[in-house]
Amino acid sequence: MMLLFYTAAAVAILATLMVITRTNVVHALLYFIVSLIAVAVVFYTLGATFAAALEVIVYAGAIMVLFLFVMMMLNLGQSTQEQEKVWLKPRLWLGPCLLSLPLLVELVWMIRQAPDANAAHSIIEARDIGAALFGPYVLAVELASLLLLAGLVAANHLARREDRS
Amino acid sequence: MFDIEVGSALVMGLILGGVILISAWLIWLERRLLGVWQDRLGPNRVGPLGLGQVIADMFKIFTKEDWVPPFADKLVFMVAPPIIMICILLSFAVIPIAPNVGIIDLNIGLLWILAMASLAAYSVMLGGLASNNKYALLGSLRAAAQMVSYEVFMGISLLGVVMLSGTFNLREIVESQRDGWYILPQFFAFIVFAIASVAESHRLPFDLPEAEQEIVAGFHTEYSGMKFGMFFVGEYIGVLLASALMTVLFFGGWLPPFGIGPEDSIVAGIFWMLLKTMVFVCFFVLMRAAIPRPRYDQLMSYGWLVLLPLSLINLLITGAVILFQGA
Amino acid sequence: MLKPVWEQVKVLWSQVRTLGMVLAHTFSKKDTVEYPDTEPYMFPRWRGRIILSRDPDGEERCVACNLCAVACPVDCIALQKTEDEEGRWYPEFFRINFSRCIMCGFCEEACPTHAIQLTPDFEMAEYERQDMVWEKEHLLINGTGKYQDYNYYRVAGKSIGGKDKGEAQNEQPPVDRRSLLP
Amino acid sequence: MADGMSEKVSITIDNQAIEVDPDKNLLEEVLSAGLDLPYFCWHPSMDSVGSCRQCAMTEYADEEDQHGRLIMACMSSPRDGARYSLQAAADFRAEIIEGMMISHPHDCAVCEEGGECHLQDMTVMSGHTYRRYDGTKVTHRNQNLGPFIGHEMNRCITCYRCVRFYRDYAGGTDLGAQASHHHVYFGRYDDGPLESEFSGNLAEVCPTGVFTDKVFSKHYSRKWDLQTSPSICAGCSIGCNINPGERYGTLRRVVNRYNDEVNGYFICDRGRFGTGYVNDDAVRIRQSMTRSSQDADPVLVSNADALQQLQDMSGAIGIGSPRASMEANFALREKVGKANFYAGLSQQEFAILQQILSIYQDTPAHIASLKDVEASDAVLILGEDLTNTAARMALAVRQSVRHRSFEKAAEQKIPLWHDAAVRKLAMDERSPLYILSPHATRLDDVSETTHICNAGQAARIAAAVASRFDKEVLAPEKLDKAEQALVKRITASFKGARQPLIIAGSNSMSLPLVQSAANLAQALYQKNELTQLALVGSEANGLGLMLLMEDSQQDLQQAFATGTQSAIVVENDLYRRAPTAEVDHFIAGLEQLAVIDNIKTRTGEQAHLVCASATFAESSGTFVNYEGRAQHYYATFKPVDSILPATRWLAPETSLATLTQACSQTLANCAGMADLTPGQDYHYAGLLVPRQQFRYSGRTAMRANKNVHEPKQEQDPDGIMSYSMEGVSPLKEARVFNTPWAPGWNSNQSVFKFQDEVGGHLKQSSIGVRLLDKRNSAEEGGYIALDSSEKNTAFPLYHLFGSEELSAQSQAIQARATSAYVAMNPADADRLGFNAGGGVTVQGNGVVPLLLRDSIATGSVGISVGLPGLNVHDVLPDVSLEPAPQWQAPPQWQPDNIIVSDRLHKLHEQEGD
Repeated sequence: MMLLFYTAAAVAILATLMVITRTNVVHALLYFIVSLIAVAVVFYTLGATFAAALEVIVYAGAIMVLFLFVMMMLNLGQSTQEQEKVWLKPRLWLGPCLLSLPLLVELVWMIRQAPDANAAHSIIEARDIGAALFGPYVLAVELASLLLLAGLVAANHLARREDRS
Repeated sequence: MFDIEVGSALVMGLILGGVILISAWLIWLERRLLGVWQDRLGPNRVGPLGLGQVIADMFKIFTKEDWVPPFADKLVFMVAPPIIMICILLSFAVIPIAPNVGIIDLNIGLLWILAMASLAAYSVMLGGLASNNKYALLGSLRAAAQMVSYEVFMGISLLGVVMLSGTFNLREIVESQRDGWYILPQFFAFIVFAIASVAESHRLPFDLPEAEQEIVAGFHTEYSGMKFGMFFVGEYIGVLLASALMTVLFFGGWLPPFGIGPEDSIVAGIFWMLLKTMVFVCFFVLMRAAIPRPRYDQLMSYGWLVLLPLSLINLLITGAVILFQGA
Repeated sequence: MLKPVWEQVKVLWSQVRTLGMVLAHTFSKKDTVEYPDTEPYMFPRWRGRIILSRDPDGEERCVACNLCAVACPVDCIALQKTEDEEGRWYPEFFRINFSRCIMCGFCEEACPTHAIQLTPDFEMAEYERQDMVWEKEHLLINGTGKYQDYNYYRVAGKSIGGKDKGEAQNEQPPVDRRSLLP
Repeated sequence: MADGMSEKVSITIDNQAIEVDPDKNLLEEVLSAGLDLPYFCWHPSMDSVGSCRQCAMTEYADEEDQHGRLIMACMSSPRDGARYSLQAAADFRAEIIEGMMISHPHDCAVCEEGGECHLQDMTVMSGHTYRRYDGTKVTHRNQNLGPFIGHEMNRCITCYRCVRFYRDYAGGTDLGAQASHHHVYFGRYDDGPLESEFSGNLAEVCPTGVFTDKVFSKHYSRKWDLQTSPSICAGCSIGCNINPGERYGTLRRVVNRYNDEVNGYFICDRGRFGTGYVNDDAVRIRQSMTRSSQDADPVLVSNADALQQLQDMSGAIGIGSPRASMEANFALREKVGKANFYAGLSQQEFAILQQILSIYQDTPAHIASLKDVEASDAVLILGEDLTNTAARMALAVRQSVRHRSFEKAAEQKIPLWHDAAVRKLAMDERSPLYILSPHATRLDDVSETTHICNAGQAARIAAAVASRFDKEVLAPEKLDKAEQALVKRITASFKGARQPLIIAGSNSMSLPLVQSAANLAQALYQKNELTQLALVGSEANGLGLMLLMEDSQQDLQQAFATGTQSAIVVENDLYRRAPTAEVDHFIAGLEQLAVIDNIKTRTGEQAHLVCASATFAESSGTFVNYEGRAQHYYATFKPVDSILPATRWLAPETSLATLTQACSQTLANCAGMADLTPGQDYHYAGLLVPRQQFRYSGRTAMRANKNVHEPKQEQDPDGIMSYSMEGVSPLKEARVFNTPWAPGWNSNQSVFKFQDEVGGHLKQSSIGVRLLDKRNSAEEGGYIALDSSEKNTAFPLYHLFGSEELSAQSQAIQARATSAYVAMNPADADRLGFNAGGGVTVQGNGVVPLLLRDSIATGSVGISVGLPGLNVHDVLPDVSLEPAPQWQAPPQWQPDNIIVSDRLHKLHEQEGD
């Protein structure tokens, strides 16, 4: 199980690196999907099977599809690739990288501090998640669903054809 | 004696091999059935009953020039076709064939299938996008919108079954139908699921991504040879998967109808499972033979304005009933 | 409230009914036959192999008017007019490149003399494409084809051997131009 | 024909307002406005008689008028502000055409006119689609009208166009309307060839298939199947615009191509029927050959070898030709160098042509185009037998005499388009036309006076007339009383004329005649600035050859005198240009003679290298006509591979366009040639100009008997035209305009759709460039001193059918041609002891028949030119004849009707009796 975890984690990190260094947006997106799936595997090895499935269904399967959908409409060509190449010059990313380096160090340090939890032994069932969502977190869920409903209504309003009289 | 149990290498090989063989053979079945329903004969020249037609077609498709258009995004173009094959074959891993026959008993089996189905959408989208062809692009745009939309109600419609059985595990769902198939309590869910699965596998009447009268061949316009073959066979595996799912979720899987014959025999289980699945496969073919393709906006508004409310209402009622019974 | 639901039910029912009707075709008779084993009946107006026919007197019907050639959408007909000593027009050569022919039948429709006709024969495959080029001697048959009685030169005003001026259908004898009688 | 432009008036047709010219008839203006109105009897060159009743329109009296009244558009002048309708008269027109079609035979499939038939177009346009009449049809017997024109009288709709053209326009006498009511018949009294030199136009004038091109019918193809290109007739120096059509690799026919400045709607029969040689294997050279010596048998060689041999001929002299294009002659000049380039013309012809060129450069008078000739109202022809040397100009001259009738009509306020009324009004009154000729001519029937005299005397008469206009011109002596009276009459006519015209030319082979014509024009110009001068040249490009000579004196005799070892001759038969003995001597002295030609000639038979060159139909190039108008012709079809255009033999690496450009840059007078074509890189939206119509049939079958795999479409390296049907339609962009076609107008009548107004300029395509049109009135050349050394004992006699080298090789022309002869006045024959009907021995040319005619000037001998059996250069200028009493006329020798004017002359004699 640990082997699987580390492999998936490595794939996730590598794929994410590839995402930010690709100039071709479609390729970047492909790597992003790979990264998401790898993260799903990580979830799975940690026992969060439901989260793993949702990761794939929602992020990899729906949101990324919408990304791709938009990209198809944008008619990206050689010029955007050139632009991306320019943006990948070191003097553009070196500064932010140096600034976030302390954050990384902090993160690693904090993870090192945390107790070594081998979560794989405690599988979290869908039932547990449901109970948690509609138990302690019911308010958050209802608020989120209200927000989503508002979004739905707004989208419907925006997409409505004006000339329907 | 061979080791017949879930997850054994033999079973795994038999199931995956069988799925691919049956899917390939479905091409022949579909052509024959279309012939029957259109008062024609269908392929009957190669081998007995024309069964060799599939082999001949495979030979043809393997020996065709495997061409990559010079204007295509080569990497993505090559990656796209296997995705659909892999995703759908992986879905079969969680399908219970008979008692003790299956590849894996996953506790999130149904979610697994939904996840794989949503990943399969990439195959079509990337294939169309990488082809760098306007018809292919149009096809994949349609595919993306169609699959993302219909995935929603497909998932919602299945929740009724999940609520009734209380599990995502498909084997447990089958077991929970011993008292009665879910087709009765979940009739509307079945309707929604059946329609959505046709749309998911973009088969006629919902084959808008490859509507040849409008956009040549849609997303696979530029594909040829084995790469086209993967799309082609992938579609038939999809049909098989959808049929198997309907069987498992609504028609009691391997369980015999009306208690005919032994309940937990592996052979009888495989027989009933296959028989039920084949009926649905034939239904798929019948739909292709009979129903014309809707317009694109009709497809979308039908999904969002009819199927979505229907599946939500179904979910609501199911939940209410369970709540009422539980109380 | 119920009306849209009822509409949807009707739509669904229509689809189900369609499925049923198509399913019923399982038991209907097949329209196709297994061709090389069973010879299908070919209707007389089938648009198959093109022939050149003769008029009821046994003469070539074709007058080389070129209308078939110009009507041909794939330009696969080429011919050259010539005439005999007595003024009858006929083709010096008449060539159809069947490897280009699409059997559309426009030539037959265009023909003012019923010379060019399409026949029910469709078995025209050749191993060499060159063999698909047919000359007049291959095309000309010894019969009238579909139109038994028509003889263009009996209707046309031009005089030919065996038919002088004024001898065609609905014609008066030639005018004596030196007479002033009405 | 109306003089000047009058104020436009505005009328309304079917609620559409158009501006029209009130001096023209309504039909013309309706068509000019781009509307479709059916018609038959009207013709833009022959105006209206109102006989067919097809062009009916409805005219409304005022705004309130709902019913209107029927009018015939061709017989109505547009009324300012009036309201008309085409629609309202549609039923009437449909009924009229139904009546016309009652006896029309079911012939379209076997009719040569089918597919380009005005009657078909008009029937469709009028909406008559179904024949209700089921009674019997009137039929007629046909006549044999000779080798040119076929006759199928059943098809006639009695529009009278044929006789109006043949008799009224072209002056023919042997075609007329006969019988009455529905028996009306158009034909000759008896079978026999139509005598007019313009009979071929009947095929184009006739709106249906009564008169058809018999030569074309032998190898008939529909109009849409012909591959055509704009071309120029190579038959004489007029340079008529023609439209040759090709099918299956052979030239099928030639039709007129409209050019309002030159030939208008008509061409002569030599141009139309004289191109059969292009297809004749017995005549053409189709493969290059070499001979080891002049008597050896020829050996075929490949193009590459022949080109190499031509390349190796350094130091050769080049002999050009008046029948080769500017580009071919120029390429030869470039190849051998200007100093070694000789015009392939006899000393005498060279001198006259050079004189003509210098006159054109100096004269203040306007050089007349054929349009100007038609517009002239007093004409003097000096020695040139126009009908036989420049037939189209004779037709133009025939129209010029009608000015008197226009004047009378204008006095009576009769619209000039009212043809029948205008002709009736004038009866036999004509504008003055004077002909000074050594023999009777075909124009005598419309001339005021035809004075039979030799060239010297004619020159003196012209000089006498000139002296009456300008005292600087010396009045000649030796004029008798009759001649002095004639001089007085001519002078009076010219004084009263608005636009006088003097015509002479090189074909009379008399230098003083040309000089005195120029003097007369110059003298006349002092009094009238509209004075016109037309000097007919030799062959298609005689004047063009002179432009290439640039004042050097290098004629054929000079070439013979060089004593060169090798020579290249381009498209020229030296035996037609110089005395036989001199040519023999010259060729015998050559070690290497290369002949580039398209037909077999006597020169070619002795050449060491014969290169097969392309005819006008297979190559492109430029001809300069008699008025200095450069006109480009485009290859109609691609010759077989072994034939190359002369330019490719001489300059294999240079494109034709480059040669044309080089020509225009190098030669002083040829700058205009650069603008002749739209340019080598011309295209319209990426498309070339198609040679084939969009209906062109049989593409995938015409070569399938040889190979079913279709070859790549042939490319034209020289041109902006493609050998295919792909390209831009002339309706869109007609910069290069070949076959007129417009929707609903399949016949040649559709040309009006391409004119800016009916009978006007073509909208887009080139009418040629007049190279010498740069008047520098500042320095006028003085009068030319007449060359008095010329003897006038012999004069040339030309035949439209036979005298021209190329057309004479065509079978259709040969059917109307005769063999060589000598003609003289019976009085002279008596005096010299020649027998009537006997033969004469001509020096170095054997025995030829002798014709005796009263109409020949005494003291002169007429020598036939170009006919087989006699080289006119052996005889001129010193003729020596001996009686050949033993000579027996061969049975095919028909002395009647040999001189074209014979029959006419006989008619005059009969009237005299």
